[in-house]
Amino acid sequence: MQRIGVFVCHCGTNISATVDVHKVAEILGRESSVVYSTDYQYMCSEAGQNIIQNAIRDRHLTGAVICSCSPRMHETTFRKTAARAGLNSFMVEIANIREQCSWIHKDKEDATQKAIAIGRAAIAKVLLNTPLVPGESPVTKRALVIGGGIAGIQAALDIAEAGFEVDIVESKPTIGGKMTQIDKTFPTLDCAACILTPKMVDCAQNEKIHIYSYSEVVKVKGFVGDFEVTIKKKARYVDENKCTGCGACIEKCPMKKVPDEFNLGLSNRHAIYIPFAQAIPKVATIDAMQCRMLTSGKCGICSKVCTAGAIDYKQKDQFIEQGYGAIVVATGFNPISLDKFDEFAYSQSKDVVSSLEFERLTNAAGPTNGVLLRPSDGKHPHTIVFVQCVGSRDTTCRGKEYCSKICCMYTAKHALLTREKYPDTEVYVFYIDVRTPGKGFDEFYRRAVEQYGVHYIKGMVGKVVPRSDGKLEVQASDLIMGEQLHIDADLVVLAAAMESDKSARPLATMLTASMDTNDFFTEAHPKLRPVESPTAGIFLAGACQGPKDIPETVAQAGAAASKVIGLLVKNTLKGNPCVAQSDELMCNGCSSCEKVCPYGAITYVDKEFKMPNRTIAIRRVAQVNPAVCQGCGACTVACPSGAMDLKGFSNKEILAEVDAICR
Amino acid sequence: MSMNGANEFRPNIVAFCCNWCSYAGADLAGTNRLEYPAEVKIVRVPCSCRVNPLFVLRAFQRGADGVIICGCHPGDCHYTSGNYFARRRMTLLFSMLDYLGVEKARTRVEWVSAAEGAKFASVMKDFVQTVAKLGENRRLEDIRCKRQ
Amino acid sequence: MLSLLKSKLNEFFELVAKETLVYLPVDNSSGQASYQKWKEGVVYSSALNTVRSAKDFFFPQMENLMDFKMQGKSVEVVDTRVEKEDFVIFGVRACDVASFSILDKVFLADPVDTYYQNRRDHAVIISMACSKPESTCFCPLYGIDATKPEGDLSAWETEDRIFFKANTQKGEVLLNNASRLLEESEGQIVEVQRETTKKILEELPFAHLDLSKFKGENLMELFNSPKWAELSQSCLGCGTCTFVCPTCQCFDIKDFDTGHGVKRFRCWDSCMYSEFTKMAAANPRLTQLERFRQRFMHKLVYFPDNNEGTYGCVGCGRCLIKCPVSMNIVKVIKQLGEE
Amino acid sequence: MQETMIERAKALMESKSVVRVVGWRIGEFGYDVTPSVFTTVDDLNGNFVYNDFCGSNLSKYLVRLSCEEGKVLVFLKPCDTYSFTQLLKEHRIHRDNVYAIGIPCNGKIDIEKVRQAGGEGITAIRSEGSTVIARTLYGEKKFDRKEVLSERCLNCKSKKHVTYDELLGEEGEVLDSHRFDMVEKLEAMSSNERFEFWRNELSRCIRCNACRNVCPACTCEKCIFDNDNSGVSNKAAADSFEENMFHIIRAFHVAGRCTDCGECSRVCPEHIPLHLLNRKFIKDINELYGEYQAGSDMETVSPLTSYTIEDDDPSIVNRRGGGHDA
Repeated sequence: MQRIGVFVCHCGTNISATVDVHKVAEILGRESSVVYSTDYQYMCSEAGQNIIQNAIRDRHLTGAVICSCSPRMHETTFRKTAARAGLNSFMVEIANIREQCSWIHKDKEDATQKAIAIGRAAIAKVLLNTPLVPGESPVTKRALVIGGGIAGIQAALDIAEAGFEVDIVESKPTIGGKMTQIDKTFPTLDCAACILTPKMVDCAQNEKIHIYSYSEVVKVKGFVGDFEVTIKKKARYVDENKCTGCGACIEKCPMKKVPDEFNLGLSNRHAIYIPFAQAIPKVATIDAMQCRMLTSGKCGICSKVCTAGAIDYKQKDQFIEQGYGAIVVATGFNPISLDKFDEFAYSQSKDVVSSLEFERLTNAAGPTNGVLLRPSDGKHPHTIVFVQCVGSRDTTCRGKEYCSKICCMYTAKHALLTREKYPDTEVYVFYIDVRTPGKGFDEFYRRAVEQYGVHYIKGMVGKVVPRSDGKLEVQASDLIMGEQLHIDADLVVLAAAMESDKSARPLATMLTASMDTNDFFTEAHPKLRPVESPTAGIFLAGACQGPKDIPETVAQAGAAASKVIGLLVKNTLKGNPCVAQSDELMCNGCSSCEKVCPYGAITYVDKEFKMPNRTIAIRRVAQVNPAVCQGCGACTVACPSGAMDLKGFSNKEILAEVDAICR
Repeated sequence: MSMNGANEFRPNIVAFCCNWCSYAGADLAGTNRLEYPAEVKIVRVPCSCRVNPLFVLRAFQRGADGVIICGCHPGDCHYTSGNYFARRRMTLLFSMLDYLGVEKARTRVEWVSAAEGAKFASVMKDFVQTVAKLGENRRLEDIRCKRQ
Repeated sequence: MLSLLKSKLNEFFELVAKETLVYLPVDNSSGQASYQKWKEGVVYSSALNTVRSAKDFFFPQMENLMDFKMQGKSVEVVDTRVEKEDFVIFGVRACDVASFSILDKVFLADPVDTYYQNRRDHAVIISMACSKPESTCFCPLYGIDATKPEGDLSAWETEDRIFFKANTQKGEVLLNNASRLLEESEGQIVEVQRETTKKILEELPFAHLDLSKFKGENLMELFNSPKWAELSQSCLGCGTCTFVCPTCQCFDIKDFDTGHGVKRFRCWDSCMYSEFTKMAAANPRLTQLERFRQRFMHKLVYFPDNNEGTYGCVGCGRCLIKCPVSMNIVKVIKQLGEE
Repeated sequence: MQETMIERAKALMESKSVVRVVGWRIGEFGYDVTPSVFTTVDDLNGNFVYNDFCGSNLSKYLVRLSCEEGKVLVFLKPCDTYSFTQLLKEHRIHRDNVYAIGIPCNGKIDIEKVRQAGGEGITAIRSEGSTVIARTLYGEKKFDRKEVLSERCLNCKSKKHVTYDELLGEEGEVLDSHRFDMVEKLEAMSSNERFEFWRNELSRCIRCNACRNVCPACTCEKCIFDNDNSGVSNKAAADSFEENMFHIIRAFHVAGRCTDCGECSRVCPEHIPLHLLNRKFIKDINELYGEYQAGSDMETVSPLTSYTIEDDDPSIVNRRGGGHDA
C-alpha cells in the first residue's frame, strides 16, 4: 500500500494569492493513498524542507508530491530533500501550480480547481513511480571551445590554467575575432590590439591549448562528459608546421586585388595572405577561389619563393575526431547586412559606412593607417553623421527587435575620438535613446557631449541622398526641437545591429542546444544559469548568447570556463536514470527503436528464451545502453509491442497523469 | 473566458509539452504573467517524440475536448531529431482521426521554444477558443467517463 | 393453424412493438444479417442466419455488473441491475433456440446468474423453421429439427404466409394480442414444406458425422491424441469461432476506472486467446495447441459428460463459414472421430 | 500449377533440402482450404492444394516455423512476398531456414461474395476461365469470376515477386491499381458523412482479433491490447471509443509496415473494410513523404522511422483537401 504525502507551497503570496492553498491541501488529502497533506509558506525554505523530511520519516511516506513552482526551478531541491529523509529522489513529483497556474490565472476558483487537477495528476504519477538510481559515466578530461574570439580565448586560457587540455576551433585563418578589428575600447580607450594580442600569443604558447584555425565543427555525437566531435580542418594549401610566416609568398603573389575581409573590403589583399601582422597562427593561407594555381593550374610562384617548402597545392580538407568532456560555444556575432536599409544609401555611396568599417578607417593598422579619410576620395571628412539603431529595436522585420546594447557606447567613442583628433570636424549623432548603463559609461557619453561638443540629436535619419558634389544630404528629424534637419555630411556611419553568427544555427542543431528566435543560444536559466545551455555539458560565452560588450564577454567566458573546470575535475558523472528500458520478453527485435534512436544507444543481442511449449528459442532482442541513452523516448513510440518504455516517464505513468487531469 | 457565465461551454484541454522547449515556454508565460485559460492542463514529457498516439486517444477517452502537443521548433530538438519523428507520427494520426470524421480542429501540434512564453499563451488562448466553438467532444468520447 | 399474410408482417411487428421491444434479423450494410430493433422501415431479412447468434440477447458481449462510487477514501457499491422489460426476438432458427438450453445449463445452474436469468425471463422467442439449409449446417447431428424449432412460438415461412404455433403461455398471449391480424388457415402446406426440407437436411454433408468416439471414457485418449498438433497449427488464435458461436459462454470480469468511479463489467472471453485462464500463479495453457484442444474437448467431451450427453454445439455452421483459416469443429470431429 | 508445386515440394523434401512444407490443405468443399504444414510426401500427394481460394498469406507462419529445426519450404504469391520481405527486414524470419518459391496468382475468389451473389449450399466450387461453377444443394450455379473476385485482387498492386529462391511460372510486374479510389471517395465526403460511415462499419466489430492475428505485420510477441501491463489492454469494446481506438492503433502500429495484403478485410467476420484504414496511412505516406511500398525491398527505411527536415507540419491535415463541415 502506497503512502503519499502532499505538500502545498504558498510561495509567499505568489501561489496563495490566486490559489486557495488550504483547500488544495485538504482536497488532495482526501485522495486515496494520500496519508498526509499540508501547506506551508515556503516549501523550499529550510523550515519547509524540514516539514517534508519529518513527514517522510514520521508517516513512512512512499512518495511525495510537492505543489509548488516549476520542476525546472526546484525539482532538484526537493529530490535532495527527500533523499536526505531516506526516500528515493525519484519518488518525488512536482505539481507546477505557480508558473502554470497561479501566475496565469486571475479567478481564484478556476485556479484552485486547476491546482487540484495538477496535484491529482502528480499523485497519479507518483503512485506508479519506481525508485531510480542514476548510473555513472566517465568524463573525458578535455574541453572544446568553438570560436576563437576574445570569448573563446579567455575561456580556453582559464580552462588550460586549471590544467585541462583545450582545443579551440576557429573558422577564420587566425584567432582573435572581432576584437582584432577594433581600434580602441570604451570607456577607457585602451588599445584593443594591445590588450588582445598578448592573450592570443598566450594561447599559442600554452601547451594545453591546441588551436584548430581555419576549421569547423562538422559533427557532434555523445553527451556531457563524453562528446565525440568531428572537426574539419579546411585545406589552406600551406603546411602550418613548415610556414614561418615570413611573408615572401605574399609579396610575390600576382593576385593582388582580392577584397580584404579583415578590412571589410576597404582595402585589398593577395590570394595568399596572412590576415594581419599579429595573426595566430602566423601562417599563410591560400584563398582557393582566387589563387591562379588552384583555379587554372598556371602560376605556382608562391611555391617557388617559399624557402620552407610550405606550399602544398594538393592539400585536402582534413577530418579530426576528438573526444571532449565539455564544450564552450563562443561563436560571436556579426553586424547585420545593411542591404535592406537602402534609405541610408549604404550600397550607393562608399562614404556611408558601418561602424565596424569606421573602426578600420580609424585604426592605425587599417587601410588608411589610422588617418580618417573618406573611402570615396581619400579626403578628410568635415561633417560626420552617426546613425544609431540601424536594424536594432526594429519592428519592421527588416532588422532585429532587440537592442544591440553596445552601439550607444561605441558611437560615443567614435564621436569623441573624432572630435579629439579632428576638432574641425562636426559630429552629429542621431539616436532613439542613449543607453549607457555601465561603469563609467554615462560619464564617457557626457564627456563626448559636454567636453567634445558632439551634437546628439534625438530623432531618426529618414534619408541619405548622395549628391553629385560628393556630399551626402542627410534628411532627419529632431524630435525634441520638432523640426526637420538637412545636414550635408561627408561621411555617414551606421550603427548596424549585431546578430548571431550564421554558423551558430547549424551548430546548435549539432549540439542539440536550444536557441531563441533570434538565433542566440538559450541559457539554462536566464538568471541563475546564464552561462550554461539547457543541454548538459554545453556552455555559452560571449555574443553567441546575446549582444554584449568586451568586459561582459570576458566575464562570461571566465564563468563558462569555471563551469567547465568544475565538470572536468570529476572522474565520473551521475547520469540521468530516466532512460529507456526494453522488456526482452515482449521485444520483437524488429529494429524500429534502433532506427529512431539519435544516440545509437540501442543494440541487439540474440538471447535464449524458454518458449511456452517448453522448448528453447533464440530471439533477437533490443538492449539499451543506459550510459548513452538520453531519455527522449522516441523508441517507446516506435515500438509497437510496448516492450520499450521510459523510466520516469513510463507509458503507464503518463496515461495515469492524463486520466487524472481529465477527471 | 474563465470569467464568463456558467452556461458557456468550457472545453477540457490536454497539452503535452516537451520538457526542454515548450514546458519551459509555458513556465515563461507564467513568469511573465501572460494569462491563458485555466482549461489548459499540461502533461510534461521529455520530448514531443515521447507522445504516443495512445496518449492522445486516451485523453479524448477520459474527457478531453482538445489535445495539443507542443515541442521544440524543428531543428531545435534537445534530442536532435525527436520532434521530426513526432511531426510525422502526429500528422498521420491527425489525418486518420480526420478520416474517421473526428473534427480536425480538436488536435494540434505547435512548436514553442523556451523563449516563447507569449507564443505559448496565445497558442493556448486560440486553441481553447477553437475547441470551445466545436463544443463537447462527441465523436471520440467514452460515455462511461462522462461526468454524470 | 394461425397464420399471417406476409404482406401484413410489418403491421404485425408494429402491433407487437406497441407492447414490447421487438428484435428481428435485418440485412445490414455489409450484406449480412444481424438482429436489430424493429422500427418503421426495418425489413425482416431473408438470410438463413445472422452472423452473431441470438445468445447476445441473454449473454451480451459486454455488460455492466456493478459500480463502485469513490468518495475520497470511501467506496460505495452500487447495484446497477434494473428489471429488464419484456422483449420479443423474432426469427430465431432452431439451432440458436437449442443453444439457449445449453446456455441455461451453465447460467441457470446453481448458483444462478441473475443477470442472465433476468433477461431470459423477459424474452419471448419466436423461432423460425428453416427451409433452405446451408451446406455448412449440421444441426441434425445433434438431433435438432430445423423444420420444427422450439421457442415460445414456432413459425414457418411459406411463399405468402407465416404460420404460427404457440408452445408456451407467453406464446399464446402474444398470438392473442395479435389476433386481429391472424387468420385460421390450412396448415397442410407447412407439413409439405417440412417434408421437403427434412430430405435436404438428411442429405447435408455433415448431418451424420460419427460422434460415438466423443465420450467421457475416451477422454484421456482424445486429450493425448497427436492429431491436435496438426489440427491446431493453422489456428491464428483469434476469437472468431467463439464469438460467433451460439453456445460459447466464457467471460472475463474486469474493472474500468472512469475517473469518478469504477465500473465492474464482464465481457466475452475466448479460450483461443493467449491470456485465457491466466491466473496469478501462471497460465496452465500456454500454447495454441492446448487452447485449441480445450475448445473442442469442452464442446465434444467435457460438456456432454457433465450434462447428460448434451454436446456444446448445435451445428449452426457459423464457425465453418467464419474461421479465417477454415479450421473448424467438423474437421476436428472427422479427424478425431475416426480413430 | 498445383501439380508442379507438389512435384517441386516432393523433390525438395526427398533431397532433404527442406524438412517441411507450408502450403494449403484441401477442405470439404473446395473453398475451405486451410494453411498447413506438410511433412510427408504422402500428405502432399493427397492433401496439398493450390486453387482460387488459397488466399491466406503464409508468410506469417514463418515467424514460428523458421525458428524450428530444419528448413521450411514456403509457397508465396506475389503479394505474400511483400509481407515476407517486410518480415525479413524486421528480423522476424530466419532467412537461412526458409526456401521460398514464388508462385503465380491470377486473383483469389471471395467465397462470401459468392454466397451473397446467391451461392447457397455450396458443396463444391471451381472456376473455368472467366466463369465460376458451384455445385450446391440446390443445383449448379454459375458466376462471373470478376464479380466474385476479392476486393484486394480486383485492386491488385503487383504481380511481381520481390523475394524468392525459386520462381514457378512467369514473373509479373508491379501494376497500376486503383486501390486508393475508395479512400479518395471517403476523403471527399464531409466529416459528418465520414463519421457516420465509420461508425456504421466499426460498430459491427466484435473484437475477435482476426484482423490482428492474421496480419503479417502484427507479429508482436505480445500485443499491447492483450497485455494487462500496458495500461490499454482490452478484451471487448465496451464503448464506441474502444472500437475506434483498437482500429486506429492497430492501423497505426502497422503504418509504414503494412504491405496492403488485404488479409484483415478478408478475415473480418463482419465484413468491415479494415484495409481502408491501412490504405489511408499508405496514401498519406505516399503523398506526404514520398512513394513507399512496405516490403518492396530490404533497404528503404520506413517512413515512420525516418524524416526529412522539410516535412510538413501536422497542420497540413487542416489545409489538405477533403470534406469539411460547414
